[in-house]
Amino acid sequence: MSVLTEASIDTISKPANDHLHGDLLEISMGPHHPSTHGVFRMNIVLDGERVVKLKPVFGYLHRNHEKIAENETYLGSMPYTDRLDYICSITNNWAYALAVEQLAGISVPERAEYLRVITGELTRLQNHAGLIGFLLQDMGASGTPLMYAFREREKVLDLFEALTGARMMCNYMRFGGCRCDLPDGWMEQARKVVDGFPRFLDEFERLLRTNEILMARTQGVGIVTRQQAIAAGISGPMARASGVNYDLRKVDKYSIYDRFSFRVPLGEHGDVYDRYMMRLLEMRESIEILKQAMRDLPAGPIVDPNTKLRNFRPKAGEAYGRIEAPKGELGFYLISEGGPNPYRYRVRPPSLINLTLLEEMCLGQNVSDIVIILGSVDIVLGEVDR
Amino acid sequence: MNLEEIKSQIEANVPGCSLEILPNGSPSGQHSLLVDKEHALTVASFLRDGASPRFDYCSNVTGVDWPLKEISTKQKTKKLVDGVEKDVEEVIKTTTGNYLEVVYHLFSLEDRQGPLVLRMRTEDRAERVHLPSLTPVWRSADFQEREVYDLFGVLFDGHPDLRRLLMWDSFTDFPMRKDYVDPDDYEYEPTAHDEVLKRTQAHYAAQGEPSEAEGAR
Amino acid sequence: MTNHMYLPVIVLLIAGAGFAIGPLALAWVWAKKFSPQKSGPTKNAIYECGLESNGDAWIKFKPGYYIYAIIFLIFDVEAVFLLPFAVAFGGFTMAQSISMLVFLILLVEGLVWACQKNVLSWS
Amino acid sequence: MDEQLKNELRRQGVVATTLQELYNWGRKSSIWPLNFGLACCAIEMIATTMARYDLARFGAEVFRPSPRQADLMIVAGTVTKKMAPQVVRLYNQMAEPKYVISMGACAISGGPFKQGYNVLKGIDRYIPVDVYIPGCPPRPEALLDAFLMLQRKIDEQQLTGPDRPRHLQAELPSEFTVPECSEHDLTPTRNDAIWQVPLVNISNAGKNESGRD
Repeated sequence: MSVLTEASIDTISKPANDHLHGDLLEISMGPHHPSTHGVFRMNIVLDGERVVKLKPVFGYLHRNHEKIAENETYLGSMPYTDRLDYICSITNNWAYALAVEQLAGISVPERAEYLRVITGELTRLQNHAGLIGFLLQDMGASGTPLMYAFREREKVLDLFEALTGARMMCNYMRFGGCRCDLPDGWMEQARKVVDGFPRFLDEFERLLRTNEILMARTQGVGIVTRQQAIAAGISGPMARASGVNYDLRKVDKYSIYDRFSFRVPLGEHGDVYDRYMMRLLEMRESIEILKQAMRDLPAGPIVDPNTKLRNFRPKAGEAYGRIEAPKGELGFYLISEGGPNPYRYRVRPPSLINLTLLEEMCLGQNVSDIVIILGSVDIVLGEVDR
Repeated sequence: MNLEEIKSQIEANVPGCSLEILPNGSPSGQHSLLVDKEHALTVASFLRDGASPRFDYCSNVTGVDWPLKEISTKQKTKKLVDGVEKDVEEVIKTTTGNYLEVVYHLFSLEDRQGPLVLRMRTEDRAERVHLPSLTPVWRSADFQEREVYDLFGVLFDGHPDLRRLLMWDSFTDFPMRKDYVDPDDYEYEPTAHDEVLKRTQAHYAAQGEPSEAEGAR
Repeated sequence: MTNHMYLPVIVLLIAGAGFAIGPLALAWVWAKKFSPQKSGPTKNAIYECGLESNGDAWIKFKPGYYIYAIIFLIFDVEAVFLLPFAVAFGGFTMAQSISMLVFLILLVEGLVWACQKNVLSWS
Repeated sequence: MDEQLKNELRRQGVVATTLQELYNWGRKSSIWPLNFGLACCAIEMIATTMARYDLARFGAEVFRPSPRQADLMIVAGTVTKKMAPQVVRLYNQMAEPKYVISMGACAISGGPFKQGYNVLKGIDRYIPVDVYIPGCPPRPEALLDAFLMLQRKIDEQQLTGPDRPRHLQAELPSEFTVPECSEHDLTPTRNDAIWQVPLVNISNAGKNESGRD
């Protein structure tokens, strides 16, 4: 059933009906489409090749995460958070653990904080690497860049598998710390991966930064101004590409991010090229953080000894905890009535809210640019539809 | 940024709005500000433009369902029982809830200020579920308000495009409400125990099949 | 004598046709004998990303596309004409090269007119 | 033409095979999957096609976006009730012979999201599934194993005789009813032609713990 009824097409301001303009064509870049990174649908009205109207349709992967969480205990929802943004599962765990720690007032020991930063930044690396591969695949370089990107991602997934036992669904964090400590030899392997990463980034930059096709297709496409980004609540690399200096690691200074010195890259134009470069530069900053965190990783307990996990009943109240996930500001809003399971469990999905301006970005562009603009927003449907 | 100071600011600039600070029991200390329905839009535009830390970034919009709840609290009161003063246990039944609530988390980008929690409540959960939409003030509330409408049934007046966000359009009930009963697309659980067993028998009773059905039908 | 000269061409033609039609015929026989035809309403429906397609694809398109195609066709055909000219480029008398020049100038003049009316610029 | 003679001939460089073997060998070595990722399992499916786990070794690295040119539909991820009509319509639009791999616990039976009101409890309620891969998400090796299992299944298909596969029998349907999204749920909630409730005697289930009769 099309969201744009016949009536709505005629109301679209059609340019003067001179003979040079053909009819409007309404198509749906539907749930099953190679370029929509999952089951995301857009109803598009085209005048020739230019986009005249675009309405996103969500809900094809609405898995009722929040309803299930209301019947689940606090700890029981932790593996579900892996499946929210299923590319970076550890940062989801981190955001949920942070929210519950604020709700119940649990402290986290030093070593656990360092482990969280190390695994969190590794997740950011593999997410941005994957995204660059997918973005270039959307631009037509089908296969090759994705192969390089996934080669790096596999190295990071091996680290996660050695540490947490699972490649993608790590379920690594607990309220007050982490689930398990580093196996021996993990740190050397991690150092090797982190030292090898800049070579991959240089390779990508040398090949693609001044590549005319990339620049021609992405510069000036899908522009988001600074005011638009703030008003639409856009967060993460997409907001910083439009010049909004708002990185939660620097703003909230959550966990121990104030101990590390790293810079926050900012873009000026807010087009697809800036967003692409934002991810590359952020990967370099993550490598800096990882080096510092690995250098002074202390010994000590990894879980706050006096948090009881069995029947964990926080006092009645509510808390909103948020972190800088690779896609943007990922927040968990928990209302507790003192029972073992949360009264209300809400996830603030950065991917969904970053799509608010999808129509403004795509108006007047070509159909082929929609694919790139959607790719540069970096959405994951598990988080968009929850 | 403390809540009282912002409350006084709002009361100074938005005449006639009734604000109330709701304390928050958890150590996170994020107390919230209850705004009445009529002045919510003016309060919101004031918060975004006029307030001293300008709250220009609405990060999160959440719907919460508070069904009718009886709370019986025991109270010791001094009562004259046949002339003798005795403290008597009295059970007082108070009812709370029976409204839908929408919670906004606002942040200030320039001054890096923490969450200001704004709450709005509907009169009841059946007919009068209208609330003013704050999308004209903060564009980020667009999709999230559509989701609150889709899953809770709060009608936002003034929302540019209020349609169901997640469920399909011909879906009629509001699934995230506490009293929502999801459809009985029942499937047998290998180990039949407690409420799964009850649902199994209820299912078969409803379908009128003999519950001793042997093997595949 | 003459038909002998063309015999290899004919044999080649027949062999080529045989190679082309042979597998097709085999596939047709195979389909007739083994795999039955199973077309149905949803199978033959228009594929639109998994949805039922509404509206019609036969719409009035922008004439710009048509003009673009025509101009491409003209210069494609011109390239075909230039091929023998380029192959025998060596032994041309003055008259022949001038006539070719006139042919080329006519076409380039058409192209200049098209660009000047900016038909090729994509708004 | 017993096995021993065949090996002897093969050693001399002569390959003797039946038409059916050749037909099945050709089909099983070039299965073109439909580019059909739904959720987390799709990322693991993409990782399988990448350089490290390399699905190309089994002839299946060509992921076709359109159902017309695909032989195999890998249902990778949670099938929600809003998405179910599209999945079944895509299956109907695929050309014969077509196979379905149900990848991940969600596609098999709803997986961790089983109690969701918008989650279909398994895709085999509407379309016939050939290979099930449990796991959440199943590892790339599990998906490779599923391909091997499917290839063995294609190998044993008979060209003639009563138990010919679905695409060679004219009377077996190649299309299945596409469910509708109605007010409260999908109608019909399941396709009774291909899926029966796995009934076990539940009358005395309450008494003994095992639930089996």
